[in-house]
Amino acid sequence: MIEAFHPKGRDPNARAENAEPQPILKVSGLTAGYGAVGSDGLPKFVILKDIDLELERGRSLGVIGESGSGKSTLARVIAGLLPAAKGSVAMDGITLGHGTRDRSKQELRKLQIVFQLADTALNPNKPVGAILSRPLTFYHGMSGQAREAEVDRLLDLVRLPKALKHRLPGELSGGQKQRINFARALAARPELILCDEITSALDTVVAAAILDLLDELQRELGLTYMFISHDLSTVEAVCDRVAVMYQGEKVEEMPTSRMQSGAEHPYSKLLISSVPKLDTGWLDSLGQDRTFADAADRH
Amino acid sequence: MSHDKVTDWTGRDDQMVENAIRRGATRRELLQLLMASGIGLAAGGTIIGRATKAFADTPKSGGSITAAGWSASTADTLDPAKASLSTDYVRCCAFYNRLTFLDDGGELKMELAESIETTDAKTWKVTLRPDVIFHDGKTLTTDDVIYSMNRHKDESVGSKAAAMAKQMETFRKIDDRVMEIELSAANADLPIILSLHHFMIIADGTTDFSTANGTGAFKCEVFEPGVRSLGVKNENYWKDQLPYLDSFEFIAISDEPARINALLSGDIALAAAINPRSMRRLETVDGVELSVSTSGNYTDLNVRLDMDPGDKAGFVEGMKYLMNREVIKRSVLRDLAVIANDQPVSPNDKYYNKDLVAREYDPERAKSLFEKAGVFGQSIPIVTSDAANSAIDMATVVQQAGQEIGMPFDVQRVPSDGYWSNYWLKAPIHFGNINPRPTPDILFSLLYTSDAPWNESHYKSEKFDKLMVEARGSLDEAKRKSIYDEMQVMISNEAGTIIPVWMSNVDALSSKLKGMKANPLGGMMGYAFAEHVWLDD
Amino acid sequence: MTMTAPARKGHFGFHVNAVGIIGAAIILFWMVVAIAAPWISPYPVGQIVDFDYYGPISSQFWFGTDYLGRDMLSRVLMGARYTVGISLASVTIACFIGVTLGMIAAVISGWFDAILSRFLDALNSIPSLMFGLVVVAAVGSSISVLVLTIAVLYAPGSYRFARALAVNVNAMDFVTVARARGEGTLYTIREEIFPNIIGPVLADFGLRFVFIVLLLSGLSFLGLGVQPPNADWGALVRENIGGLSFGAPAVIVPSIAIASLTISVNMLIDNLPQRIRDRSE
Amino acid sequence: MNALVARLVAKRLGIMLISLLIIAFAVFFATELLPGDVAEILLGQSATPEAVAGLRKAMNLDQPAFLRFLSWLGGLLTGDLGRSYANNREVADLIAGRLANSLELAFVTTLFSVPIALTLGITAAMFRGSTYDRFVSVFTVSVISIPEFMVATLAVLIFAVYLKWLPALSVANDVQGIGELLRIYAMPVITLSFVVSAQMIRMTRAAVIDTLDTAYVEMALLKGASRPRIVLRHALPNALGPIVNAMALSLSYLLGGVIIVETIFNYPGVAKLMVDAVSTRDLPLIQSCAMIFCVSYLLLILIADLVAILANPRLRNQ
Repeated sequence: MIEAFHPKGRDPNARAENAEPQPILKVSGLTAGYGAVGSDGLPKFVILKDIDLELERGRSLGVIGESGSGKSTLARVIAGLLPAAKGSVAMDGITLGHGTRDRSKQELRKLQIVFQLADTALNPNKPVGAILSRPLTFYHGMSGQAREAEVDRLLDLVRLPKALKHRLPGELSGGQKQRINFARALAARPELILCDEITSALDTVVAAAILDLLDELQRELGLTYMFISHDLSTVEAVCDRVAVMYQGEKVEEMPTSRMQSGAEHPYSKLLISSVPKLDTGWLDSLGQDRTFADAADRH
Repeated sequence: MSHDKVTDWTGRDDQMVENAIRRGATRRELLQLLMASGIGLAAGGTIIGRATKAFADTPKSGGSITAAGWSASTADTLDPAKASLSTDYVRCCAFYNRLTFLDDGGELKMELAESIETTDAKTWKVTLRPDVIFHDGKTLTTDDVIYSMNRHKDESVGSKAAAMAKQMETFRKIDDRVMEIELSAANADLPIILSLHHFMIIADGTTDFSTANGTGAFKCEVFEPGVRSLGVKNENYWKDQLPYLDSFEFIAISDEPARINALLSGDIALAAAINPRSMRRLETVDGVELSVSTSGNYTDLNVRLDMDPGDKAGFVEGMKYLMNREVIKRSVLRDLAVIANDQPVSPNDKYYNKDLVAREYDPERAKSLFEKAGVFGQSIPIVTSDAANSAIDMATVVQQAGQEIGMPFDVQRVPSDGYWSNYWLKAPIHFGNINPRPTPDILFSLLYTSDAPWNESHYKSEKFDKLMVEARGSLDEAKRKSIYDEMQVMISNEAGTIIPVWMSNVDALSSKLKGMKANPLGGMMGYAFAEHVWLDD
Repeated sequence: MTMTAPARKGHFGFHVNAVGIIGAAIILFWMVVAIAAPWISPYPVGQIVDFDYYGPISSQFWFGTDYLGRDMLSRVLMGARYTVGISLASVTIACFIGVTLGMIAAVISGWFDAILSRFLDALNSIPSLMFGLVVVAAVGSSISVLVLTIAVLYAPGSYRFARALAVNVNAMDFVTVARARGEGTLYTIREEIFPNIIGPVLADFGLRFVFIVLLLSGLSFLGLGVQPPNADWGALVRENIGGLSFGAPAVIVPSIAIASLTISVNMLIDNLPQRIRDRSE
Repeated sequence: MNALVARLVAKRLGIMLISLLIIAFAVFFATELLPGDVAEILLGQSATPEAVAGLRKAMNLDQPAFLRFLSWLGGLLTGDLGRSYANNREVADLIAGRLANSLELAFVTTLFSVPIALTLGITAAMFRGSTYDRFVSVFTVSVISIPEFMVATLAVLIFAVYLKWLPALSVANDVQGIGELLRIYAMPVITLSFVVSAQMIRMTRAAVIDTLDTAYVEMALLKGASRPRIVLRHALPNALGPIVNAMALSLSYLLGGVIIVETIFNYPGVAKLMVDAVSTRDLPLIQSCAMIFCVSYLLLILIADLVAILANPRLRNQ
């Protein structure tokens, strides 16, 4: 059953022939956390430690790790929602301000974030049309007919009927909500979309459909994704490369294709091996490495 | 409210008839009295029967009661010099004694003093009753009296009677039982002045008033300011048989309906100061009786003569004609009042000037007087407050009368909190409330002489001041009477104090509580009911 | 495209149900009375029209007479003016201040929130009686002083309530999305937070309205506000409470007036269009 | 987690101290604004200028008010609340008995009203839209629409005057046995419960409905959990924050706001004490009462905030 819905693995060479890929996102030495900033310039609770990342235009990077590993925080810091304590985030070679207020509207536009729970990501008191219109007005100054037409186009883009724009989010299904959620990000005409666990609240069939959509849109619009998930099969389905986070640090990065075989860091191995794949022996292999079995127990 | 229904009339009538019987009235006289009040012969007979029975009841000893006054606060005190609320007076009367007191007929009686004598009204010889002992066992001597009296002259005590005590220049001890009081000027009323509640006698050297050490009928068992006080019978009380009650608790319930409800539910035996508008409710209830006393309490409208608009000739007179006394008597006070004539000596007083009639309500005349004063049509502010009984209702009556002739009054209700220190005597037009005083001399010297501390309308007349000194020193009754008559006329015509009615005080009590009589010093038998009442079953 | 959407149907117009309409009608009725009172009162409010007191309902005095023998109908009609006017004005000001500050505090958070919250908490813990007395002593008494005093007394509660709601909404992802988009504080408050707390805020508004109607009578006894011979409904109940034991209309009628107004305000709010109260009625 | 809560409590207690200081100053200045001083008030109608001056001197009121305030504050640090101006007794003695009374009444009322409010609120939420729900909602609004003094007076009329079941006054001087205690507290508690329950019922209902609408409750429903179980295990813990907040606000009323109940039932509590203190301009007593109201209010909202934070993981991290 699970096998049937397992998304097809990606061909790592699908777009490899595009000449020198330029990094759209470059994260270097990123350190961030919560709480009051101490004398050392570091916040009280450091969540991210010295992260380096590069993401090439048109590619997808998966970020995996257990909950609490800092992967969501990473997205928030990149989006400017949580100002970094140290390090920098650069887009197309231009260093971005730490907070949203320090970034220009164009910089904000190019980078959009899509959240995990579509339920809370959509204002329940606004009709779909209004939700999609806002970024159009905000970033592109659109109004009237043009904006209406653009909303229709966006709905079309995420394969939803136009009539839906009069509905409130509460009147949509989970998958529809996630598509709207995504359409709102697209409304900005972004170049990079940070997807924070966008499929984890959906059931497998719907999730697969969403992933297919993402894949299609990436091809159509030349988008770049940073895909945060704890669900390896999702990452495997849409990402070119994968970064493994553990306790606030990036422990390893590798192409998706090498995930099953090439993981070197013991934590990555454990994480990858703990994905259920109708592998009857996976539980046994888990016990082989005591250290990470303990780590896993602590979740 | 009509007077032909006996049920409407009973409570007060019993009291009146009882008092008449005590004065020795015959049955015939009583019936005439009742019929004059509009009561039928048969009903009158019933009332007389009931009253006679009540009078004939013999007091019984024993039992405990809880009685409720209307106000209490953390400023409650057992220090007679500082007493200011009814609760203080009730406690003082229960725990202490005075040298003299006024009985329910308004007659002066000796209490701790055996005699008070003078030849010139200036030097007074006071002889104390022998064998009176304090609660702590100490015998009463003149030292205690002198200590008690001198306290009033000490500013740090903060005595309420300081102004009265000022004239008592020196106290000379002759022996343990005899002493002399030397006044600064002759005053024939000294024995009556000594009956004021503040002049209760405390033991020499007392400074701690967390409990009371007096010679009174009850010993103080519990005293919680603002909450309650409990007295138990003083077994060694020097008055024979008194008190009848084993113990008595006094509390205050400031909400009047709550006070009545507590009485009706049997939680308390006496609810003091009942609002006239509650009469209808109580008169129809079995087991509840009313004790009414018209004692000289009044609420007056004061127009200051030294401020605008009171300084304009004709304005004050206009206000006096605009005062609808009949409506105040009937509607505001439900007939528990007697129409007054703008001067402070009450009809119960032997010096009351009967020939001085109250002004009629005459709005047209008021209008022409206001026009003469040049204030007609101007909006005149009147300050009123709950602090003075019924003052808000009276203000609206005046306001309504003004509205009818086209004279707008701006009624300003201010908080009762702080009223006496902030508005009373200060605002150009305001209400005051004066408690009964036993003599015209006290009233005049407090309220109307040029140096009076509470000269409400800032009335100043040299002639008036001279007349008062003359009357005070005189031991000739007829002469005093004629001087006081003249002074009453002067106040009524010249002062800015408009006194519309004398207000009766009504106390409601359980019919099991016997022995309650009206007293000219105020409700609750001049606050001294505790030692006189008994429980009947 | 499968439609597994919930069964709830969307409302686009303002469909207020019958109960809500009744509520609105009663409120409207009292508002009209409040405006027209001086012209429809049969007697002047201060006039003693009957020497009887706590008079019964009669053809001459429809609502009987009060403790002084004044016409209750006239007093209730004029009372509407003060009760409706003052309560509505003060509850509106209180909620406007409270809700606005509450949302700002929730969105901005940090020291602004901390200081404002502590300050308003402190303000809230001062007993209202004391506050009222000081106000009268300091600035005297008038209707506008009364309205502002009540507004100040009730704004902290409204603030606390709105802030608690707004903090919850503020933690929602759609607010984060707006922030990531680069939206300003004002937009976030107006478009993202406010529509999501309006339901409970309105319910709170209704309750506060009721409390203010009742508080008025207490304050008038401090000498604050409505001056005699006029009185608000609460004061009418209070001054005639002695008539309760024999069921005098003088105490029953203003009580019914209060109840009719407060209940209808709440009826209207509880039955507002689904869209408004959807979130959290 | 515990350390976090402890830190938060410590921080809030610190802020509370500062708040108290601010309140003390505010109340002091407010008292100064009030016309008249204790000497004038005590002398009342006999307040001639000389008498007032004499009494002021005797009571040490001729010192600047601010110095007196500071010395009171200094005394407070050593646990001394000072002496009442009005009757020269220890403020601590005056307050102790009455505070105990107030707390007793508040406690009994809480014990009575909170379970009722919770039950009504939760059940109304469970059966949202039903006749029962509408009944509860109309009932709560009607109850608070009746002035408190009318509820109290009516209760006394019925239960004390006509039926004679209960005493009209609630004085707990020599109480014997729990039965009598119940009789004494019955009417004040009923009256107060009327006042405080309405808000709690409405907020409980609103908060529970709010959480019932969320996805994970729907999920639990799909999993086949029973309705009561969902409400108690899933919805209630999440709705706890706003509920406790409403409760804190309602209950804070039980100490300082019960003046009407204290008056009608002649119950000697702190609210009346404070009114007395204000009307006699008794600075040490006013200050001490204000501190009590403040502390209780701030403690209640601190508890409410803590519960809200512990119940809502999203807030925990902020």
